[in-house]
Amino acid sequence: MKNPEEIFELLKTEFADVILGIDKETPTEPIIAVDPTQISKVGLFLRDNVALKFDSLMVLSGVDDANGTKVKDEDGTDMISGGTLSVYYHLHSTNLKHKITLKVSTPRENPQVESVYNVWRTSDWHEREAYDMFGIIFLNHPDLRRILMPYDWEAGYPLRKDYKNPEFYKGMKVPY
Amino acid sequence: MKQYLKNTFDGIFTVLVGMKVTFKHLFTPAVTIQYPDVKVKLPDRVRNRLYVNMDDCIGCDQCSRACPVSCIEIETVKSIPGEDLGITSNGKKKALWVTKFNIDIAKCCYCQLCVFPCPTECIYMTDVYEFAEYERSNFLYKFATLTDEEAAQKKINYEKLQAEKAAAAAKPKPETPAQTENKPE
Amino acid sequence: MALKTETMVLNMGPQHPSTHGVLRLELDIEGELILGVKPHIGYLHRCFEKHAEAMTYPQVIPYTDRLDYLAAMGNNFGYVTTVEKLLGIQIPERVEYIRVIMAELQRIASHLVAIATNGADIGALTPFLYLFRDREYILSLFEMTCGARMLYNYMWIGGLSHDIHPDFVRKTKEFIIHFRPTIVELNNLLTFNKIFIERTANIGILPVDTAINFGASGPVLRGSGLPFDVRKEDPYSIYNRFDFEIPTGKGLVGTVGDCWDRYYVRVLEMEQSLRIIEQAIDKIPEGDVHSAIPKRIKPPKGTVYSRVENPRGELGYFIISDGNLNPFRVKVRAPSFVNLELMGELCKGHLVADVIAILGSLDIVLGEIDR
Amino acid sequence: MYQFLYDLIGNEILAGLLVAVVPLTIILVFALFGIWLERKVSAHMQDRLGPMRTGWHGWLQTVADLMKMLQKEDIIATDADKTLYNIAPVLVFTGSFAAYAVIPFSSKLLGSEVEIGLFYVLAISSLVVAGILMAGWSANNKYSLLGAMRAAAQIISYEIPTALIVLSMVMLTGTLSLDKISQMQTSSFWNWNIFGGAIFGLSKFLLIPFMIVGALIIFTSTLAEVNRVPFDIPEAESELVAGYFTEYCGMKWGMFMLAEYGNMFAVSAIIAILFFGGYQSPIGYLGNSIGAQWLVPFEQGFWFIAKGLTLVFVQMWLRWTLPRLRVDQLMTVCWKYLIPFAFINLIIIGIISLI
Repeated sequence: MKNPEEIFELLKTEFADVILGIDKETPTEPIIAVDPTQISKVGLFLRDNVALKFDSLMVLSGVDDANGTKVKDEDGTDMISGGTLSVYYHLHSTNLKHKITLKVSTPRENPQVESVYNVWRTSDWHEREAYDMFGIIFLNHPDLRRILMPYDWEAGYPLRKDYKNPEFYKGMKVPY
Repeated sequence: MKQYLKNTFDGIFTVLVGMKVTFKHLFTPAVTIQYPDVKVKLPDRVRNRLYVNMDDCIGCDQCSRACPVSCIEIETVKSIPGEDLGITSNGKKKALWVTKFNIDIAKCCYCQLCVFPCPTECIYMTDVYEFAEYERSNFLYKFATLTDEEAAQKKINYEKLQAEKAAAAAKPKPETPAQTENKPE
Repeated sequence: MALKTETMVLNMGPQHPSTHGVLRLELDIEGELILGVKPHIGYLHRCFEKHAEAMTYPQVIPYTDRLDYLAAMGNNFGYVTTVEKLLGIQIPERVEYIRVIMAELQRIASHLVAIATNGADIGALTPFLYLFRDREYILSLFEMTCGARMLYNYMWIGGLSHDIHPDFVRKTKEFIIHFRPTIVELNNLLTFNKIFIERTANIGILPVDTAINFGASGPVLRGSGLPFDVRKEDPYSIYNRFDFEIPTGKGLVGTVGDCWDRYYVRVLEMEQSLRIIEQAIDKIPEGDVHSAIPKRIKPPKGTVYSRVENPRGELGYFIISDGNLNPFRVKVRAPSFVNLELMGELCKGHLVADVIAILGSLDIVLGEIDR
Repeated sequence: MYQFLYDLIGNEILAGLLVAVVPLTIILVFALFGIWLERKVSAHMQDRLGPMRTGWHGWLQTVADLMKMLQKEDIIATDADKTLYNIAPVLVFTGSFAAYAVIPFSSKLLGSEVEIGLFYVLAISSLVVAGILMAGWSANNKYSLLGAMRAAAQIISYEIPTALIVLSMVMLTGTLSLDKISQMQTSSFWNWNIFGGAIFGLSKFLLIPFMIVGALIIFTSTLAEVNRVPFDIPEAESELVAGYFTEYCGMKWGMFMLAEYGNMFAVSAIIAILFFGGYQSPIGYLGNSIGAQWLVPFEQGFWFIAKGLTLVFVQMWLRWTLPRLRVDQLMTVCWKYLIPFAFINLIIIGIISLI
């Protein structure tokens, strides 16, 4: 059983500058920020280290931070350019009963995060969902397709804050 | 061989046990009812079709704002001085003409969130649950008691008053439009 | 001479009697043997997460009802505890007790459906009807309390929509007395039936380390033998006050982690839920269920992840607040969504008929998979 | 029956037609009644009411359904093999209907008094397999195909234990004629084959347990032959939607249904004849005791139908109690359990009948 600060120290000594920082401001749990291209390695360490044993990924969630520059377009939607998309990893150890939250941020225009498929298999569909909803590309994911939306949905990524519903999908009217 | 005989015995025995259970139920009375002929007594808190008692409605728009699916549409016009709109049953004075009070019951999700904020308890859920219709447009329930002409008249009255006021004070007050939430569907 | 054979792709669903909703399974079969299973989901996608971003916090509650529509109380519970954690408010004792009782009743109701449909998938239609009869009783209890039978919108942030009905305590006690014999009857009729055992034992074996790696939770994980229950692990509400056990799969008739174990864990869990209700029902303190409901719900900036034990497993809500009236992001960790991922792993090497048994034992609800 | 009608009418063709009409009427009326009974039995076992609106306790419900089925549009899938698709239900129905030709409903009412009745029934009921295979193949649907393959494997396998038990009964009675087997078990239920038949002495008591085992085996295997739960895997509505008749609709589907219920009664009748005395009354005839000989065939008819329906009821009872087996387990039950037991049973009965 370790608290997030101890885990942060442990990670910092192991990976140095891959670990970007710890955010203790949030009211509930501290968040450790990690380099998006190294998350798989960090995950593997978290899972296999005997003192940590984070064997379970509770949830992987994509988030549109909406922190870029906003420009109103003609119908009033904020079009966002720049800024980041984030992925949150909530980890849990069924053995040692501690929890930790990781966060990676990736630029909105070219969102690329390394997949943790090889660490926690459960991330398979979660990553597909994050791809489907935010367009975050998970590198090394074996089967990165859309999951909830139709496979041939071309109107973008629905959970981004500047998403606009298309008028038609294959000749069917979308807004009812 | 022992396992083989045990399997045979288990198979026959558990089948017989199961048959005993179902045979017992052959003679227990049915729990289902002949629905349209016999009806279940609904509990008093039951949540079904919405109803608005327009005598009590003060047009405050709180139900419409509480609705998560935006199925309530309200438009109001301010009354002009001298018009008596009456008071609600719990003693609130009405000040707005409700020119439009539409509930699209086909959209309603029966969550009852509109019922709680109502200051006069005029919107509530009844126990009517059989209200199927052949036309979708029939689900748009119009509760406003004013006819269209009356509503138009009220609007003209109010605008006239505004114009008079504006003329008097040269500072017109903007009309409060009905507030409805815009949500992506 | 070798005969030319080819694998056949069998499209099971989206319209199929036992895919529990609009799930499509793409089966690669050779004769009756399964070579691979690919689930395709999204037919019931209703944009819950997008909707939630446009709603105020209390308005999201009716939408959470519709996630796992067989356990709407649990969804409400998870959402309101998460938002309460974000707001940092104290809940009256009475509310906590009523919430726990409702959640446990809902767990029984949901497990009844799970067991019943698992049985019906395998061909036993009669237990299905018996269990639905008892589920009706629970739904009537809910209807008496909040007026709705399925989609309750009952638990509110800081309180409840209605206080319990004056008859509620008496009727719940009646239900407990009435319900225990049903479990015995179920065991006689289905659980220990030789054919049922043959169909489910040693089928779809899920070893515990695979289960954890796949993030399985709830009866699926417990069926594999790991006593993991959020109610004990990470006690929320007032669960730490009650005395109950976590049933796990023991491989009573087959291997640990097979379909029968997952099924039997649910049967045993109903008994444990009854125990919790029995302990809680007499101790409901006096109080006002509306007193702690904030007038204006505007949480501070921050992120929160909180989880509850829903009948199907660990239901988590990840909420990011940017200090506005509506949440910035709501992500639901739906237990069925995660559990369904196991399908491809569990079905390999089994027969077509086993796919149904395995799917039934995972007990998925498409409402929360597709959200 | 034929002889009687021929003497009465004096026209071969007319007499032949009349003979055929009787079982047809019975099978149709029974199917209607059977479907209603199934619904009511299932409903009451599940604490439901079942059909209640058409007539007293819904007894006209199946008639109403039949009306609906007759009026339905006959849809044939584009890719279906139309010829086979259309022949299949007829063939299945013919197979089940033709079995009625030799079943003696009473000592006077039997279609054909052939000496090899039992053999004929076994042979003709295998015709159903061809029909099912045709239905499954021609519909060009993967579920249908799987269902048909399962059905073929199942029905052919389960012919074996059936045949073995029939063989042991033939060995004991020394005849293949269903009418003669019925006649042997006359006067009292003690003379039924399940109680060792109309013989005396030690061998009768030795036979009883083996006869009971034999009756159980033939009941189980015929259950499988008519595709009833727990052996309804060719239909298996939760796996294969409706198995080999997934694509059928309207009256063609209705013919499968009629054939199923016709078959149910046919196999029940065979078991009743082999083990439960056929049309013989267990307690003697009222007609004999009051001296009205004409009453006896009617009483026999009553007893026969009653025995058949009891067995049909047990089939339904089982259906609404048990889950269904998997396809490999079905084969296990047949080859590893029923056939060895049936074979041992055959040998022991043979030995006992020698002493």
